[in-house]
Amino acid sequence: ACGNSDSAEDTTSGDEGSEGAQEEQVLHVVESAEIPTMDSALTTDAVSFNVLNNVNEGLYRQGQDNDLVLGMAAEEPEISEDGLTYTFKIREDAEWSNGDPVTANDFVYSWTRLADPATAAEYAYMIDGVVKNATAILAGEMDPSELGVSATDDKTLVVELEKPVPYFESLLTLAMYLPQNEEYVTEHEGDYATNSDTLLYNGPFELSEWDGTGLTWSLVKNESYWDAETVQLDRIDFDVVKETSTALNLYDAGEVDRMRLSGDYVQTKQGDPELLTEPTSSVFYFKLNQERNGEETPLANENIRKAIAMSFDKQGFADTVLQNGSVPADGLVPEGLSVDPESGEDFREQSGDLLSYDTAQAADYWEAGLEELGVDSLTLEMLGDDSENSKKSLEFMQAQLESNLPGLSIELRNVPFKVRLDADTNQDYDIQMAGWGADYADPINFLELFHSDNGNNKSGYSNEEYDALIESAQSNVDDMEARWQDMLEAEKILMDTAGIAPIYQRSYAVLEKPYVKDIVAHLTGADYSYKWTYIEGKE
Amino acid sequence: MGTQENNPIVDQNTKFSSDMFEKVSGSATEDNEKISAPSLSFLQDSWRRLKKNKAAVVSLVIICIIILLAVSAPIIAPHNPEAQITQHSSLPPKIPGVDINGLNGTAQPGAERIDKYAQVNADEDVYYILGTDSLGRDLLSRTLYGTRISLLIAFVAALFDLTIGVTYGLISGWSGGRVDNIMQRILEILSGVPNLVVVILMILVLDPGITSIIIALAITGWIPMARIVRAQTLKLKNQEYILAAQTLGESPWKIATKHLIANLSGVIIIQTMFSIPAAIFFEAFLSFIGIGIPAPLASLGTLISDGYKTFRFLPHLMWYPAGVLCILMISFNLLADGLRDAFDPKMKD
Amino acid sequence: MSNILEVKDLNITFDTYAGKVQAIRGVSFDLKKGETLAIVGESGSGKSVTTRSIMQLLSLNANIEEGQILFNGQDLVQTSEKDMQKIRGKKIAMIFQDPMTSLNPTMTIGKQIAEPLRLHQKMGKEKAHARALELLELVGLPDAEKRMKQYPHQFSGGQRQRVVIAIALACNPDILIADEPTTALDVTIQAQILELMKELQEKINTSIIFITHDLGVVANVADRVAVMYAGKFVEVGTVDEVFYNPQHPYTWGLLASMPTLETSTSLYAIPGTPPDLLDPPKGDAFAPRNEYAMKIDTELEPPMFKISETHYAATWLLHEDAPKIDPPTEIKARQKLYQEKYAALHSKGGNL
Amino acid sequence: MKNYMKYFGKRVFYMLLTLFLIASITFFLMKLLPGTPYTNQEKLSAEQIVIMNEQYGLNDPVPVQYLSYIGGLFVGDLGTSFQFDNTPVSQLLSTRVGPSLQIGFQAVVLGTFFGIVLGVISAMKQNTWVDTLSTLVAILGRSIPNFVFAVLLQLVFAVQLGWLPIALWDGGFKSSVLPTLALAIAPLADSARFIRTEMVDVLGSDYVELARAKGLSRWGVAFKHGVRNALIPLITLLGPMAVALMTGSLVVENIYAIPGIGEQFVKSITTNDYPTIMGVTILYSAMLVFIILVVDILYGIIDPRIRVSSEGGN
Amino acid sequence: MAISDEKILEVKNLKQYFNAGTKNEVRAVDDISFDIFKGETFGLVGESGSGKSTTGRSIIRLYNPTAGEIDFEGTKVNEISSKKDLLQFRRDMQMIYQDPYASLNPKMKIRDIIAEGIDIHGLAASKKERNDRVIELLQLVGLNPDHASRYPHEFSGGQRQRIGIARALAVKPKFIVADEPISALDVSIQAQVVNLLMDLQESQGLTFLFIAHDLSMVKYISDRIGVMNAGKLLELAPAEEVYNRPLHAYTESLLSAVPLPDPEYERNRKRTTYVSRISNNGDEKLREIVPGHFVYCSESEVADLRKKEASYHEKEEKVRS
Ligand SMILES: Nc1ncnc2c1ncn2[C@@H]1O[C@H](COP(=O)(O)OP(=O)(O)OP(=O)(O)O)[C@@H](O)[C@H]1O
Ligand SMILES: Nc1ncnc2c1ncn2[C@@H]1O[C@H](COP(=O)(O)OP(=O)(O)OP(=O)(O)O)[C@@H](O)[C@H]1O
Ligand SMILES: [Mg+2]
Ligand SMILES: [Mg+2]
Repeated sequence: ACGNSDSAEDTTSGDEGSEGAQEEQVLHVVESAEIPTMDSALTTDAVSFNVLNNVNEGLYRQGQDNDLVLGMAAEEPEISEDGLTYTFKIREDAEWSNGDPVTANDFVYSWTRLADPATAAEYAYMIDGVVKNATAILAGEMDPSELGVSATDDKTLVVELEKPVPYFESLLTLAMYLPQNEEYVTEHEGDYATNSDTLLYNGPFELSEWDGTGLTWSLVKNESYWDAETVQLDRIDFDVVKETSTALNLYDAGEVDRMRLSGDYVQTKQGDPELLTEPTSSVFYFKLNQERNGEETPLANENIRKAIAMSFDKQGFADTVLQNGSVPADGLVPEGLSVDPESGEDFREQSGDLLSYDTAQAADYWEAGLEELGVDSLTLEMLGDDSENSKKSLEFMQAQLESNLPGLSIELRNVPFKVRLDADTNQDYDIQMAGWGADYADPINFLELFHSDNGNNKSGYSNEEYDALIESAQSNVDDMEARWQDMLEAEKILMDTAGIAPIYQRSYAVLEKPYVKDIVAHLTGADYSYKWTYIEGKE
Repeated sequence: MGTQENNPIVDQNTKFSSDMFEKVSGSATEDNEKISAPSLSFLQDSWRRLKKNKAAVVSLVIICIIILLAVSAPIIAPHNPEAQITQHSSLPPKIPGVDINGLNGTAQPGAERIDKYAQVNADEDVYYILGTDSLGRDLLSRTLYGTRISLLIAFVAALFDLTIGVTYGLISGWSGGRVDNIMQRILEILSGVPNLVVVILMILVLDPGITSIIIALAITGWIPMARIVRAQTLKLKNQEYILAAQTLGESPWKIATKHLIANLSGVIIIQTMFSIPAAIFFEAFLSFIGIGIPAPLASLGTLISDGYKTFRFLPHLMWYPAGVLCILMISFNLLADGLRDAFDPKMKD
Repeated sequence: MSNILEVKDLNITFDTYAGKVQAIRGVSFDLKKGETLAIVGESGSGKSVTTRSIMQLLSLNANIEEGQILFNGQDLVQTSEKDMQKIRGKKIAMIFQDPMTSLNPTMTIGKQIAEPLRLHQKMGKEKAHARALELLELVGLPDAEKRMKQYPHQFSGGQRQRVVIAIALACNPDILIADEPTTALDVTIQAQILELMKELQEKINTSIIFITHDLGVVANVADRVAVMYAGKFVEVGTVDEVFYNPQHPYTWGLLASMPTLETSTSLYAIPGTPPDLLDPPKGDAFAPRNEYAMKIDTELEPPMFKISETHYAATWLLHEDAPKIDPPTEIKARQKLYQEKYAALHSKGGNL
Repeated sequence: MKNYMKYFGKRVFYMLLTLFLIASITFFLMKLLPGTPYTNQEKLSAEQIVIMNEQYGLNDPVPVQYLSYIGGLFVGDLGTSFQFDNTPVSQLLSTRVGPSLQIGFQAVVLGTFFGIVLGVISAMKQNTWVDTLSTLVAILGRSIPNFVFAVLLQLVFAVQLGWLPIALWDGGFKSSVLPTLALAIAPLADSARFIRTEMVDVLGSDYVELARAKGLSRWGVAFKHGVRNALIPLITLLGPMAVALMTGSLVVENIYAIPGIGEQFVKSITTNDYPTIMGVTILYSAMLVFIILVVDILYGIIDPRIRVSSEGGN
Repeated sequence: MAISDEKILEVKNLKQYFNAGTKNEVRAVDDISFDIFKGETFGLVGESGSGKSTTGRSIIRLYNPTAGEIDFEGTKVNEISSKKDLLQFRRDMQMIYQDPYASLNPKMKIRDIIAEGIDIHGLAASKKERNDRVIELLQLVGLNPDHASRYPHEFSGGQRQRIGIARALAVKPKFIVADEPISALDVSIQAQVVNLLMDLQESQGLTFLFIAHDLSMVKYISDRIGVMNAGKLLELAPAEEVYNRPLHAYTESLLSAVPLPDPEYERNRKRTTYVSRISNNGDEKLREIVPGHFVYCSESEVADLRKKEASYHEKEEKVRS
């Protein structure tokens, strides 16, 4: 109709002529940020996790149902009695993109590198306390070669753990546990992983056309991948588009096949079958600071905390402010993260709704709290990021709290991320909107945050009973069910005492063209796997 | 020679009574001293000229009306600007009795036009003249309050421009030599150090609010004005009339205020007018990162910056505040142009 | 000789806050091919305005209320701006009175002189440059090559004036309007410039309107002289007629005010101040300052009285009923000289 | 000539001095920014941060860090980015600055050119509807922020008319058109308004009259004699503005998905990417002080009566 | 006229170079010296571009001299530093600018332009007094009182020049540098202004440095005259001397070019042209030929010049007898 879409027409007609029914297996997606680095030891961000997950493969990878499937490991490992030693067999047919075989040493090398303080890997803490000696090595007290990992032969990897780690296998899907080819890395010292030509791949795809700082890159099918026949996409083009409206325009124009949508834009697509909801494992909550500048805040009063935690309409918040399918959270641990080892029931489901929205109850607690404090009004400061959503969120919350808790006035403070963290570190806030995303699929990843000694607590919350439960859950590998119960118990305590006020579990609203099939979204680790993705029905 | 045909009122041969040719004496001292028009000062003169400029007068009236509306916002605002009625979120404008798309409460988010008010089951008598935002707050009330804040910012920005900016520029340009050199290098440093770093550091020490905005504006807002005034001063300072004033013993300060400013008025006015919207959006930026107006208060700047993201499907959120700002700016500028012309004696009356 | 320019009953006013300034009140004159008409007169009498109106370059608040300016029969008042552009600089060139501010401060002198050449004569860059250089030398600027590259502020008053003259002469105009072109020049250079103009006139038969206050210069260059007072021509005649047989009391006053190299007593000045043109007096505008004023002067404007074919003056003194008065001695001396010459000529049957 | 060289030498010295001061001030201020440069700071323990700081030399006293940074500068080492691990800042700058420069430059040239034309027209047709219209354009250009223009342009010319790409930078001219237009609004508005006001003054001067007496058309006079005399305020503002535009604009780059430096700079500040902050600051201020020197020299060229080099002083 | 023998101004070896030290160096004023006595009018004539205005501007401290010294009432003009002294100097010495239009602020009304000096030096006690004084000054120079509320561009050239004169007179200075102050005035008003200036000189002991081209007027008004050419002072003598017994060739050429209001004479005038000689032995300077009469010449020429001077006297004797 409009005659300037010539280039698009050309390619399609050309394909039709030559390949007939066979569709072009090319996916075009929008990414939200650049790739900071492709060095699996150094990487910290979602974008590079995502790429790494698709161009490399660890011992395990997350499967189509978010289960653990074997990756480089040829079979399930042998685990010693005490749960401290794992012996892996590496796949015989695993190969790097330069033709080298993937060997046990590739893991030894990359893990050692991760633990070496000289690498300055931000995510080194993921190995800290897990693999034997990692803690000492990181502290510089031991040589990196002492790390509890070794290759008995080319294809056999032996891992010794510091203590039993119940979720060890799920760690192995993560980027920092990916193998690295020692020879190649040392050869490219200085520019390793800074662009697509200085990298090796052992996963379903290879990265190409990435110049290190640019806004575009592509993944092309890795023909030497051991499971290459499963992979159907020939190519995935990524474009970094930070502005949602632009991405939406591109999507509507058919230039991209998939994108995330935020806030207000969701309502324009309401009812559109292409609008999908993609749950995540990030939970947002208010941290309620009990001690500020060495003095107790009104939030040290449990009734006040409870009143606050119950006084805002979480559903209304998700519907009017977030609009992206996020769901209210009434506990700390997100839904869908992990299941009871015995019953297979989800943690959230078992734990139930612990701190729900209830204005009447909130008002009662509020009265009681005020009485205990001997005041009839309070002013509290509410801290949040300066992102647009966060601003609107705080405004919403302010109105909610102020109207449901008579005598409360809230001062809003939206500041840049680093400034908020700084206030958090110095415990210089009253109420803070914060969130946590899972590193791995275990409730402890969330629950340990509010252990009295945890660096992330920073809210003056301290409960001995809670601490004890957390400590036991951290190392108990003998009785997985007891451990599970401990964690349920812990969350209950945290909620009962309103240590935090949970708000919502985040979902992403996603637009995806109907012809895109089987993109697997994960709750932890990397966001997506494209290994099983294909295009079907695009005319 | 055709002169005599055109010129004479009487023919040269006309006869007159002889007393007409009597000598009149003392005629040379005839009084010439009557002053035929009231003498006006430069400013009075300018004011008179301004009054003749229709656009300027209309602008002045509009500005006064907007100021009046903004000042009386607490009285005339139909709703509490902070009250959220979440059921009524993102409603398009509706004016009772008007049935024009865009003003009748309907919107067209997808293919069809739907009555948004009916969709949220709003009562018959519920209407928002400018619609509501995504938290269900009345945009008209927010705009009225926002205008108040933005006018204040405009005033502050203009004040800094006219005081610090103009003075700095005048001193630098007039003094020349080493003083100029140092003052210009200071400006370079002020504009070379990244603004954002300074502003973030301000967050750490300042509380959000007007004071912070004023300080932030005081640090950088006036720099372009200083530059421009300096440049024009360099241009003017060798003019003969400036030299003449100097030889009369006029002090540099007086030369600046009496001679330079009058001849710089054009660029000063325009630069001031440009720095106002700049300040308004700077404030929006400050608010965004946490040292401007604390939420839920809004200014025109923040309303526009928030609104533009959704202007395709909630156009009212951007266009109304933007409209107010534009009308304000256009009026300011037409008035400013009027002033500029009024200060220019060469303009035709 | 044919008329190249005819100005008919020109009336020009300026809008000011105080009211309409009636700067030109019915001026008529003509200019013949190849002649030099000098306009002298009181400062503020409208000489510059008259000549600017010929160029159609009046300021914004000016109105031509009435009148025609016929250049080769074409009325310039009605001529479109576009057609005026083809006339200005090429056919009619003007030397402005204020040479200091008339030059663009940001353009080199060379460029400014070359500009009309490139515009009207379509000269190339180099040719125009060469010609500009020549012109600068012609107007007596030493070091012309170097001067070409300089800017106006590096020139003295007289030097700038010469540049302005060079610009006006650039395109060999049909009419050259020179508004006090030599005020800032010393007498030797002034003489050079006057000679230059005369040469031009001889060569291409240019007509010149020459405004000056220096009656010596008038005596030098003019073929005819017009005397202006308060927006009117009050006396017009050949140079000999006006210098040797002036009829208007204002002309007398002017001639009497001149110091000569011998003057040592206090200078004669016409008493009083010029009239306010906002509200010109009834009758003869000069009457209040005229020691020979009569009653009629305060009531009726005098017409142009014809004295000879070429000599007219607007004063009631020339009316046949007017009493015979005694002009100042200086004037009488001049008239005596005139009569002698006239008699001599008459006897020879020659023409003046 | 000799004087001029001396002046020039002196200015270059001051330029370097200014640059040095800017770099130093920025360095120390930047160190006061809260937080660490680590992206994942939230999840790092205090001990971990100490270890990493040690690695990056961030545990040294600030003056020591300062000296080592300045030392690095002298050998042309701008350090390594934190946002892009292992990527030298110089490389980051060199890949990112190109698009910003291109778009900024195009915008300045385009905006200034049309701004001047608009301003001259305005001045020539003072107080007519043309004048009012051009005034409106300029005022709207300044009152509506450029991101709004960016979005509108995208909507109209890319989405609805399909004439130009919606976004995505391919280095070609086509993808630079819309961002250029969006950025050109500011220089356009400035040029139009300042030229107008100065031209009105200039057009009333005697030399313009003389130029007309030469037979130049009104427009010829305006462009040949007027514009140059009206340029001073314009170049004063345009210099720094050009630098600002050429060093990138966060929003416009985001809207058109352009790999420019503007967005990186903001990000480097919010993420405490110290070497990048310094790198961009030095780049920006070097361009700034250079442009200001150029502007100062242009003053004297445009208007020979201004001689900045002269000692002045009355 | 009451000329004292008290020097009010001494110019010693004044040099004023533009763009000094560059290849564009202009020696606008090149080593000139002269004195001006209290109450006298010192006429300065000479070739256009010879440095007259520059001399005037240096005297009133608009330029810093490249070399040399200017003493006004005994103090070095360029070394006045205290605010009070400078203000006094600014009041005592005034200038009438050659370029009347450029020296008037286009955005100021004539009233304010003229009253500026009155305001600065606090010479009027009330608004009315100020106004009256402005009107008085306007009338003195032959302008209408209602001109006060107009702007400079609304005036004719001669009117602007008179505004400049009125401004200079407003502060009642002791010394006025008048740079071609009456060139744009018609002869009658010239006469009026000159009479005014001379009256003021009489009554207030004003001193003038009068730069002009109209030699008859200069001769009429001046007590002594300096003749300049190419940055040098070529001849300096009492007015009568210069006119009647010019010694320097340039002066003679100037005098021969003075136009007279007599068409017959003009038709027949002969000018002597002056060709500037290149100085050969460099010892040329201003030398006193007869008392009070200085000529720029070399030692060797002095004798000839004395002879020339004597021959004038002989001629005059002859005419007389
Ligand atoms: N733009 C203007 N507005 C108002 N009055 C004006 C304007 N221009 C000129 N005039 C008045 O018109 C009259 C004639 O001016 P014009 O310049 O023609 O005088 P002139 O004869 O050239 O005098 P001069 O010899 O002094 O130059 C003067 O009284 C002057 O004040
Ligand atoms: N700013 C300047 N830069 C360079 N040269 C200059 C400057 N000002 C004046 N001159 C030069 O100095 C010389 C003397 O100029 P000045 O104005 O003193 O002459 P003048 O005697 O007043 O001449 P006139 O009678 O033409 O006004 C001239 O040759 C002029 O070109
Ligand atoms: Mg005139
Ligand atoms: Mg001079």
